[in-house]
Amino acid sequence: MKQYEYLAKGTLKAYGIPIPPGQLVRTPEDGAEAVATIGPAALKAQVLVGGRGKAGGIRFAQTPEEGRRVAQDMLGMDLKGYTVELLYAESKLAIERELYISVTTDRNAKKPLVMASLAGGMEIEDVADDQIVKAYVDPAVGVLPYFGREVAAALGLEGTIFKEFADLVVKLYQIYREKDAELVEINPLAVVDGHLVAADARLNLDDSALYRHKDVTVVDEGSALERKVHEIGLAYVELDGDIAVMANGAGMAMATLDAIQHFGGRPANFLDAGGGASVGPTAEALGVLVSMHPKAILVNIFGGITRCDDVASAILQVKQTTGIPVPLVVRLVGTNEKEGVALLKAAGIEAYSEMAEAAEQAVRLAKEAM
Amino acid sequence: MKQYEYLAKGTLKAYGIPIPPGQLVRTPEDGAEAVATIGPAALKAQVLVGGRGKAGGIRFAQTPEEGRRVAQDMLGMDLKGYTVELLYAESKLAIERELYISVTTDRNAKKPLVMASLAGGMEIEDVADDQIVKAYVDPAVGVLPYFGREVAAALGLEGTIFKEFADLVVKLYQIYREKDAELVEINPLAVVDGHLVAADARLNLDDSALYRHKDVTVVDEGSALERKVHEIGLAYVELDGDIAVMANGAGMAMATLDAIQHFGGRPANFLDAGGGASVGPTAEALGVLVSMHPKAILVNIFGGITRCDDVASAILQVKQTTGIPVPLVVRLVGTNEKEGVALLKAAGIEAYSEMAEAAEQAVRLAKEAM
Amino acid sequence: MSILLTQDTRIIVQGITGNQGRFHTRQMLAFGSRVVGGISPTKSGQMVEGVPVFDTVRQAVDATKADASIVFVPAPYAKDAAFEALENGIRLLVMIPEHIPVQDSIDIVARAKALGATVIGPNTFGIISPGEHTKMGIMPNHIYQPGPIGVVARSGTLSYEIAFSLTNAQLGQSTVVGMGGDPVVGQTFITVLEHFRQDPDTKAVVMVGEIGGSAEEEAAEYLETLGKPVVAYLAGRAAPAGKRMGHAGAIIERGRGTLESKEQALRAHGAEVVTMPWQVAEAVRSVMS
Amino acid sequence: MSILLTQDTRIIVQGITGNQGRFHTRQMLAFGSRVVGGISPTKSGQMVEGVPVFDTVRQAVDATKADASIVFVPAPYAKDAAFEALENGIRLLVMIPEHIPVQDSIDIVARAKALGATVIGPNTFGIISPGEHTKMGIMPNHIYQPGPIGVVARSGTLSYEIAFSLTNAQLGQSTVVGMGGDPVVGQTFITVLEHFRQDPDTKAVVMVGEIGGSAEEEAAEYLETLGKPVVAYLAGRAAPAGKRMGHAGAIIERGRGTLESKEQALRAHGAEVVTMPWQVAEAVRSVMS
Repeated sequence: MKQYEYLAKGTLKAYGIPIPPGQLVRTPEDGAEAVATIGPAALKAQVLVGGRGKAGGIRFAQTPEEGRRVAQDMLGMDLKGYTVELLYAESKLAIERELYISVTTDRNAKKPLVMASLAGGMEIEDVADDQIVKAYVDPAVGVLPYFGREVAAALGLEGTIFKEFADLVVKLYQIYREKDAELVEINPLAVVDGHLVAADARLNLDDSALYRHKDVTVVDEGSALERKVHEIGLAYVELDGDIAVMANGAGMAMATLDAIQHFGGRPANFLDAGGGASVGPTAEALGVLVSMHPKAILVNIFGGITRCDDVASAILQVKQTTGIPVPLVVRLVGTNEKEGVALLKAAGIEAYSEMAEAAEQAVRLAKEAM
Repeated sequence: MKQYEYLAKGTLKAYGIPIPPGQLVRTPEDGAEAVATIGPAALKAQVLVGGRGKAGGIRFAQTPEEGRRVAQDMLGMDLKGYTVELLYAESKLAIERELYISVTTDRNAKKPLVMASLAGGMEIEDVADDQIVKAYVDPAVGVLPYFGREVAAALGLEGTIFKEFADLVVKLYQIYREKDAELVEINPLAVVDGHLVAADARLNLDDSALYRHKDVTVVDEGSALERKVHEIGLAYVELDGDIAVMANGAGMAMATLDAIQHFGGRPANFLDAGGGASVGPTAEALGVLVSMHPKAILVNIFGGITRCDDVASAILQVKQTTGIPVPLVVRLVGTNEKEGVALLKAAGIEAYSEMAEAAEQAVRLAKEAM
Repeated sequence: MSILLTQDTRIIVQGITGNQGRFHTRQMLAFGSRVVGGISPTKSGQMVEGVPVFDTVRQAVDATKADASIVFVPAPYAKDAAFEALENGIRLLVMIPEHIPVQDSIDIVARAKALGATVIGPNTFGIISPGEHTKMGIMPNHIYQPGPIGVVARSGTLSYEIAFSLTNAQLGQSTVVGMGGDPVVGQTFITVLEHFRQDPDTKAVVMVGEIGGSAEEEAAEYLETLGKPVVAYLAGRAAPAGKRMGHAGAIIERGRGTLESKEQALRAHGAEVVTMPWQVAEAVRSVMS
Repeated sequence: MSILLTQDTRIIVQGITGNQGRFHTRQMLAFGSRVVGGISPTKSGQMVEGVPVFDTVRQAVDATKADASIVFVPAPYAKDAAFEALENGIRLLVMIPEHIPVQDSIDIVARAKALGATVIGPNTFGIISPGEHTKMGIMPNHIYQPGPIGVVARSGTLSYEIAFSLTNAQLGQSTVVGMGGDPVVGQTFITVLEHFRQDPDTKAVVMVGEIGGSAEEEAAEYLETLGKPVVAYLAGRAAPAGKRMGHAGAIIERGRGTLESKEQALRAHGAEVVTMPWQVAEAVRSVMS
């Protein structure tokens, strides 16, 4: 779960990492007041889209009056599909140098990874490998101060900046570890007046660990529909096609999208109905798919823990209540396959046993519906 | 550093371990109010001496009036040489069973050690070995909940008590680790109404770690003189003899006491002037020895880091300011020995080079002074 | 005839008295797994499906000489369960739960490595060796059959799909291993492939991968060491960047973890890469002939 | 000619630019120790007593191939310094500081054990091998001379007293080891005695112990394995119970850690126990003849 910039900065501050003076702006008056308080400021849209600056999501104000005007302009604006509801006004910095620092999890090493670079200010993917210092953390040891000094030394830092940087590595790892972060990144890590300041920050938290961080502000960056399905407890991603998809298992769901694309169709969504979802949530999820008004719906089930008769019951439940006014293609194999297929057949729905055939048929029906 | 019972209990409570209702009593009125609030209570003297109960340091009160009277009696009383200034009134418990649990450091294993027993209520040293469950903690892993369950299972606990006990082991280790404890002990760990309650508790903290626990109440259980020397930063223990002793290094100081005893004398104190103490503190410490009015003073220095001329200067400084009105025996060898011996000689003090001779002479002079 | 898991493996079930634990204990016993004990604190003395229940792993290991454990406890308790197993001598640990915090998985995997233990998962369907008539996992029993094909997958249901298609094509399996769908899991393709290399009865391997991470690229170079034919199928070519496709690990982040580079790397080192799951069985048949 | 520390040992000094670090670097160099580098963050490029200073242990080890380190940083930074040394390949670590929190020492000692490193201290005067002309520690240089006697002590100045008395009696030392005065230290009498057992040039051993703990009792049984004559002197017979005699480890607690049981155990296993420090040299001469 990504955190808004102002939340990320608040966390840094709580761990003693210097951030520029800043305050939240919810109204044009807030904008004026912010500039009056902190002086010439950048007003930054608090949305979780990349390339925020280029899209007009960061603007500057020299005076309170300008702050009011800019806030007025920005609040409510559309930024890559997201409505801007909140701005963060932050003091403009006289930046001498820009560094980069992050802590993340390296999947292959299965360890925390500290990355640092003297080439701050651009995406780390765009920095040449030999300009990046990488240091793996032994989770049994953690990050003691020496580790920070080693990174600082590897970057060739000296004096005050060496010490501040070494200290910052320790704190950043504490955030990563104690807040269950997937990524905590300061970029650019600015040098202002000879001291380090976190000019911009990213903080992505581990969804699975939210239960032990009751104080965290939950940010669901999804669309309204995505949030609705997430509340049922299922994984759901909106796509831009017209064939709605439900499958059980994340891999199966991905493969189903691939199959639709393979036959020339365009999937409307990713929906993992879970490894063993029961009738209720399955029906609810299917109801959401119907509400999307797709050109066709493809249900692809390989029954392992999931029972085919449960899935059939869920389909029939939706059919009998809200109705399914679009072409429905069902592929149903595995546990209790016979019972499930029989249930559907009794309701006039033919089930496929081959995934390829079902996907091809769904694509065909969606094209016919155009 | 030992903590008073009420401080230990406060720490347990902060970690979610159940303690009986209790409150501090500083005046007779407090005593009445305590019994009015928590009902029939034990009033316990907050002093750090063993065998407090047998010495009259724990008394009971059924009514507020009795609470007032008992508090009146106890406040100001002398308990094994300590004046009682504070009582802790605690609700009387209807105890069904008494268990034992502690976490401490095992020096030989160099690891934390959890000890538990069904035979609570007596000193663990008096419990037979086969009645004690010992579980060593791997510091790289710490105490996870399973560890508590293993101890509970080894004790043969069941049901609610099993779960509460297992949970308590985890919390007790957290206290041990996070508070830098040398010992955290609950004895007896009472079963009341089918639940665990910490009826009595000990918490000894690591002096060396106090710098990272600014919130801890510092309890110096030493005498006034001991506290004075501790403030100079030196290790000092009052003994009941009449030959004051200063030596450099803890082992040397102990050996010096042994030597005095060997020759039939009785040391008045243990004083480690440190491995490399400078003139100032050494003179201060010597001043304290003089103020004790001993029958003789023995200074035993093996100069390694300590310079013999520094020690001689300190002696001369005290001699010239407060004066040294008791027989003084100095043994001085090692670094800058010649310079030191010469300095003393010029002031009329003969230095010994053999520890045995010096100790014997100090004992002889002390006996003559009687 | 198999890797990691054989008929001699003595299995305990952590969380045996929960719904999942009970159900899958029955399924494992039905498949032939040697389930010798279960763990459920304060429930020692009970029996579940004829299997004795213990309060602690220590007691179970003492009583049954178990050397493997499958964990069904809820995610917040999974790290505790894993450490309990590891610290008490368990050397094959299957972690079924999903939604285990990544920091916990990092700790589990690091500790297992220090102790020389093998972790399968977390967020896995487990491991099954059809010819040994044993499994530790939640996969359906009926879709497998003994044979020469090793399967290693990141995803559950998709691997069932593929295993079943192999079975239907008379291509039985030596062992099927689910690595798990989380960002940090105990195994890599390489560690599992190395086991398959050492198993003389495994004649070919199917890799079932997906978007996210770079596990497939890392494994590609190893294929030459493996020295056995490999068919790879990776899911997620229709997935957009920046969106997590169900698995915590299945996300194309900042341009990394796309299928293109994975498939390219695997092909470059000799794997037969197919693009749809129903093409796997035929590809296996062709690489084996 | 020595244990643990030889002329080949390549030593770095952590905290070399502090007063203590500077002073003892000079003393060590004067004794012949091969001090190849020093650590002081942000001071790399400086020289102290002709020894190059580095920002980190890693840089020092890379540049000098050091394999041993002596730590002089203040106690609150000692754990950090120790881990920096251990994680960068240092395998002989001498921890001079006193007042290191016990929990930190537990962590240091556990980590060293996991990595196979030797920790001397904390709160030690160090280790000296007179015949090898090298020392890592703060002991005065002039009181030692090469010879066949191994000395292992818990206490500093007292060990100087005894070493000097040995030297004056023409009984030179192979190696003198200070275990340290804290409750938790890297060595036990047994681990040090085992090194002396393996050193053919050590003909007899002097143990200098004290009240507190049970290290001496634990070691007593080992004396039979040692197979070399042992003289033991323990300090603290005049110490009262419950009072800490300077060293954090020197306290008779709840009846444990008294001299009686220590001396009895040592005698029972063949040690010559003397009760005053000035009796040690004569006892050594008698057990060696």
